[in-house]
Amino acid sequence: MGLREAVGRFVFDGAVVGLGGQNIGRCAMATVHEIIRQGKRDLTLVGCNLSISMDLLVGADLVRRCEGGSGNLERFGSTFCWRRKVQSGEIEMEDFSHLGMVSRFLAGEMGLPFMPTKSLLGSDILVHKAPSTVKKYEIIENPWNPGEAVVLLPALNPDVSIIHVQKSDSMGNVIIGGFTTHEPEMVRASRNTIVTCEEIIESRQIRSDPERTTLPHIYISAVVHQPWGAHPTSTYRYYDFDAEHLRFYQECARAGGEQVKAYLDRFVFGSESFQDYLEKVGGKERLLQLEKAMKRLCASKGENP
Amino acid sequence: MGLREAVGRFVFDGAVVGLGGQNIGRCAMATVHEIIRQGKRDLTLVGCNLSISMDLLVGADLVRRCEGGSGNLERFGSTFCWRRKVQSGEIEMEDFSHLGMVSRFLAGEMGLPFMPTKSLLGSDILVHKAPSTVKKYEIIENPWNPGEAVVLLPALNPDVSIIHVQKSDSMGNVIIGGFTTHEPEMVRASRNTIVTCEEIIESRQIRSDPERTTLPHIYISAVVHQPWGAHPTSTYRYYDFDAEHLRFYQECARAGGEQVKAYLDRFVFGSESFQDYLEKVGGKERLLQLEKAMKRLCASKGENP
Amino acid sequence: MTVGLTRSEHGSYDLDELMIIEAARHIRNGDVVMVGTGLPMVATTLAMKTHAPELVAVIESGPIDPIIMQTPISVSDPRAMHEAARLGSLREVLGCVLQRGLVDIGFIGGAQIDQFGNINSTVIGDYRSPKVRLPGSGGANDIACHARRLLIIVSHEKRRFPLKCDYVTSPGYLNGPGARQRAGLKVLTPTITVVTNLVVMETDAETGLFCVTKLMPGVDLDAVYGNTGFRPGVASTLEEVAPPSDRDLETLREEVDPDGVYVKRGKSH
Amino acid sequence: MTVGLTRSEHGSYDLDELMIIEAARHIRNGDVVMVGTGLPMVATTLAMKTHAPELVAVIESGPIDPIIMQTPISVSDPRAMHEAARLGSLREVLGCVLQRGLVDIGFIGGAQIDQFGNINSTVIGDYRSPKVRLPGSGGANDIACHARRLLIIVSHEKRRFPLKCDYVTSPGYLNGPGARQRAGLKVLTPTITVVTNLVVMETDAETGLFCVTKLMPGVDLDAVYGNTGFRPGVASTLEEVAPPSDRDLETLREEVDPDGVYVKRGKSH
Repeated sequence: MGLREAVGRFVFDGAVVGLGGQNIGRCAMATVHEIIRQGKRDLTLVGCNLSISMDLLVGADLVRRCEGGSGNLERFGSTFCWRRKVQSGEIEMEDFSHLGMVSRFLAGEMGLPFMPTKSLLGSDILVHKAPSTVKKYEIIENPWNPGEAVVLLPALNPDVSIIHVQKSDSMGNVIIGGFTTHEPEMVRASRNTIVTCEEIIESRQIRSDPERTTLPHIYISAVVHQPWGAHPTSTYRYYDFDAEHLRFYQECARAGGEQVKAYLDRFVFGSESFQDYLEKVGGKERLLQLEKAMKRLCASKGENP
Repeated sequence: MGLREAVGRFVFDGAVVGLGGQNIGRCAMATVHEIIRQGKRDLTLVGCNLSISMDLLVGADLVRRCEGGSGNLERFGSTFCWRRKVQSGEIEMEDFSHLGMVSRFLAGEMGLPFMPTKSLLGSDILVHKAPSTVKKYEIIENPWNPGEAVVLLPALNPDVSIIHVQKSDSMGNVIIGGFTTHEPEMVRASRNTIVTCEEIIESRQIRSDPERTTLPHIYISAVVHQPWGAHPTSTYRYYDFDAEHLRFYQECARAGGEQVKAYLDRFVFGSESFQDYLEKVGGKERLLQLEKAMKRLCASKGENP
Repeated sequence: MTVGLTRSEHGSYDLDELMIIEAARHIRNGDVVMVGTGLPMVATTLAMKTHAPELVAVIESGPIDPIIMQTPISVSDPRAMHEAARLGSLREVLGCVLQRGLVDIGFIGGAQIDQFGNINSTVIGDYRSPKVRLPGSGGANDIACHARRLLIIVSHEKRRFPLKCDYVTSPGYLNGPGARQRAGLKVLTPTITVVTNLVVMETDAETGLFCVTKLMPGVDLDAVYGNTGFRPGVASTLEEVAPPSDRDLETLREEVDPDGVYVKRGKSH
Repeated sequence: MTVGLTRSEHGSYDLDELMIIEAARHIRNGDVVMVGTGLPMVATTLAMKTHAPELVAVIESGPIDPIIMQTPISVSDPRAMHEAARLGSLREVLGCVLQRGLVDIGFIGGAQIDQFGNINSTVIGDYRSPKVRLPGSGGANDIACHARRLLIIVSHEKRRFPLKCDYVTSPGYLNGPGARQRAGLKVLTPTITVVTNLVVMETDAETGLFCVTKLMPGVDLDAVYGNTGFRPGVASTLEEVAPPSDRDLETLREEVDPDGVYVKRGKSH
C-alpha cells in the first residue's frame, strides 16, 4: 500500500489522529504532507509533545482541536501556527501533562475506560478545560487510603496514528530505535496505524530476534517504505534533524498568513510526493550531510549501526 | 555481592517476595535455595503463575500467604506442597487472575494506589477473599459511562523480588531473553530486586545497544553471576528444563512429609551452594544435555545465538 | 496412514482425535487465538498447519504470533516462543491484546463447566476449606471476560458438567441472560463452544444456556444426557461431527503430536 | 583559562555562568535527575563532568542514564541518548521512574514563578482567550508533583516572579502550607530551589514561601526585592554564592557548552 492509499483509507474528516515523534525527532512528516494534500479536515490531533507535524496541519487549516501535553519545538521556538490559532480561538487545545497523556493512551491500549494518575492534582490543568470537552477528568478517593484524592483520566483511542520508524517488515512488525516516547501505548490504543519507515526488512530478521520488535503487526494497518520520512526532524541512527530547514519553517510559521501558504504551496502542494519535497529541501547532497552528522554522533560513541 | 549476602540483606522474615519466572521457565531457584538455607520465614509470595520456586518455599515451611493467579507446574502437575497446605489451611492463598496480578504490579511500578481492570467482574474471585486480606478490590462506576462497573485492584509493591535472567552487567542492567511474563512490572514495583544471571556482560555492551536492556540498573539491588540458576526450569537460549528432575521433585512434593524433607535435606540444606546442588542433579554431563537440547531447539529455527 | 475414512470406519480414528480436529475447525484463518498449553495448543497447532496458516497465536507469558512446530508443554516452554513476531510480556498479551479486545477466540479449560458456560478451575468444595484445591484462574478468567469466542476441549465426564460450579473462576453467562452486562463485562454475548469426545455444545446468546449442536459419530443424545449434570438444549439443526480428513489425521499424528503425548490414537495407526 | 578567581574578580566570569554552576552544585553524586533541555541540561552535564559522575539522568522521551557528551538541544535530540543504560519510553520514565517516586531532583522552568513556587508555562492572561499561549506543561507538572527536590534556573526578571501565577501549570506549595496534601499530592514538602543570576531562593517547608538563602556576588537584597513581584523571606544564614572553581568554569566553557550556545561568557574568556 502506498502512502496515498493508506491516508485515503485510514484518515478521514473529523478523525482523531495520534501523532508520533516528539519535538525534533521522528515526526511522521511524509504522512502529514499526504494528509494535507488530501485535505482531510476537522482533525483532532493528539500526542504528548505536539510539534512540527501538528503545526503544519494547523497551518493548513485542517485542525479543529488538539489534546496534548505541550506544543513547541524546544530551542527552535514555539509551534507558531498553533500558538496563533489558540490565541485567536480558531482551534482549541485541551491541556494535560505528558504523563497524563501517556496514561490516557495506556488506558486505551489496555482496553480500560480510564487510568489513574497522581499528577495534575492541585493544578489549573484540572480547573480549565477546552470548550468542547465534556468530562476532562474525575477525582475519586483512594479506596485503600480514605481521604486521598486520585485523578482518573479518560482513555484515548485515536482513530488512526501516524508514526515514522527506523525499520519494519512488510507485515508491520516495527522496530523503533532510540527513544520511543508515547508511541507504543498510542499505537496499541489506536484503531489503525500508518507506519512509514526508513527500511523494510525481511520478516525472517524480525522473527530471528523477536525481543527487538517494538510493535507486532497486529497493531499496524499499513507500512510504507519512505526513507527520510521524518525530515526535517531526525531519525536516530539514520540522520540528524535539519536545523536549517527547521529555522526556515519557523520563520514562515512565525510570520503566518501568506508565508505559511507559500511554504505549503512550495513544499507540500507543489510536491507530487515526499520524494519531490526532499529534492526541494536540498536533495541528495543535503540529506547525505544529515546522514553523516548522525553517523558521526553514533560512531563517536562506539554504537552499533 | 554474593547470593548469601544479597539474601541476607534484602530478604527478611515477613517479607513480601515477588517471584519471577513462570511454570517451567526461569524460576529463580538458586535464590530460593539460599532463602531456604537462611530460613527466612513468614513470607508472602506473590507473582502470576506460582510454580516450583513457590512450592519449594512452601515445602520448607517458610510461607504464610500467597497472592497470585495460579499455582501449578502445568503438564508436570499441581504444586503439591502448596495444594496440600492450602487445603489444610496452613497457608492462605489470595486468588486473582494473571491479568489482575500484573495490573497490581503495573499500579505499583507507576506509583499508583490502584489499577482498574475489566476482568474478574461477575466471578467468584470477587466474592471470596483470604482471611487476612482487608480489602481485596473496589468496584466503581465508570465516570464516562454511568452504570458500567469497573474493578479497582490495589497496587502491589513487593519488598524484594527475585528473578533469574540471561544477562546482566555488574551494575544491574538486565537483559531478559524470550518471554518476560510479569517481571518488568513486578521488578519496577519492588523495593529491592535480587538478580541471578547466566552471564555477566560488559556495561559497554549494554550501553552500545540500550534498546535491548529490559530493566535498567536503577531497579536492581544485587546482581549475582549464577549459571544454571533456574535449574530445573529452563532459561531460554541457554538450557531446556530438566524433565527428569522436575518429575522427581513432583514425586517428593506429591508424597509430602518425609519425602519433601528428604528432598530439602539432600538438595538444599545438604548443599553449600547452588554449585553443589548442580553436581547432585547430574553435574556437567546432565547440564550439557539440557544445554544441547535448547541449542537444538534454537538452531532448528535459525535463531540468533 | 489412514485412507478413505467414512462414518462406519470411525474405529480407525479415535474420538479423542476427532475432538481435537473438530475444535481446530472452530479456528478461522486469520483469527487471533489466545492459547495455553495441552489440548488447546494441539488444536491450535493443527489449525495452523492445515486450514488456518495465518492464525495469530498469542500466549500469555509474552509470545505474539510464534510459529509452533511441535506442541509445547508449557506457556513458558521455549517451544512456544520460536520465530515469534514479538516476544514480550504478560501485560502486553493479557492487557494490550486480550483486554484490549483483539482476541477472536480464546481457549479455556477447567474442572467444572456449568449449564451457563461458567468454569471452575479454583476449588472443588468450599473455597475456605476446599476438598481439592485446583490451580486457580491463571489467565482463564481474563480470557473468559474478554475473548469474543471461547473454546473448551474436554473429555466428557458427568462430574465435569455440574448444574452449577462450586466456584466460578471464569464467567460464562453467569446466572443467565443479561448477567454479563449487569456485572460490567465488555463482551456481552460470547460464543462459548465445548467440544468433547461425545458432543459439540454451544451457548445460546438469548438464554445463556448450552445447546447441543453436533454429535460425535456413533453418539446419541441419551449418551450426552447420561453424562451431563444438566440438560442441554438441542439445536434445531443437529448435525453429526464431520469425520476427519486424511490430511487432518496425518498432520495431527505425524507433525503436531508425533509422540502421542496428548491424543489417544485410532486403531489403524 | 581563568585562574585564581576571587570575589573582587568576578568580572572575569559572568553571573549567568555562576548561575549554572551554582545550580549544578545542587545535584548530588548518585542523584536520579529528571532533566529536559536548555539550561537544566547544561547544569546536569556540568555536574556529571565534575562532582557528580554517578548521577543518573532520566529524560522524558525515554533515555535512562545516558552519558551526555555535548549538550543536546532537545529531549528528542540523539545527543540525549548516547550510551544510555536503557532507551525506553515516556511511560517508563515519567511513570515508572518519576511517578514511582525514584527521582531525587527534577528541573522545571516556566514563564512565571510565584511566591509559593507554583509555575506557569501555559498561558499569559486568561486561559480561554490568552494574551500569549505558552507551550504547556510537557512533563513539568509531573515533575513538580513527584520529584522530591525541584530546581529552577532562570534569569531574574520581575515579570517572571509575580505574586500569583496567571495559571498554575506545575504545583509548588499551591496556596500555602498543607495545600499539597489536601490536593492529594504524594510529595508533601518538596524542596523548591530557584537559582537566578541574582539569588538563590528556597521554599520554606513550613510556610511554603520562598526565602532567599544566597546572594550572587555583588548583589544585595534590594536588587532582589526590586526585581521580584513578591517579597521573599530571608534565611537566617544568608550566604554569598561561592565563586566558580577553575575546574567548573573550564568544564562549562570547554566541554559542556563549547560554542557558547547556552551561557553568556565572562570577560576573561
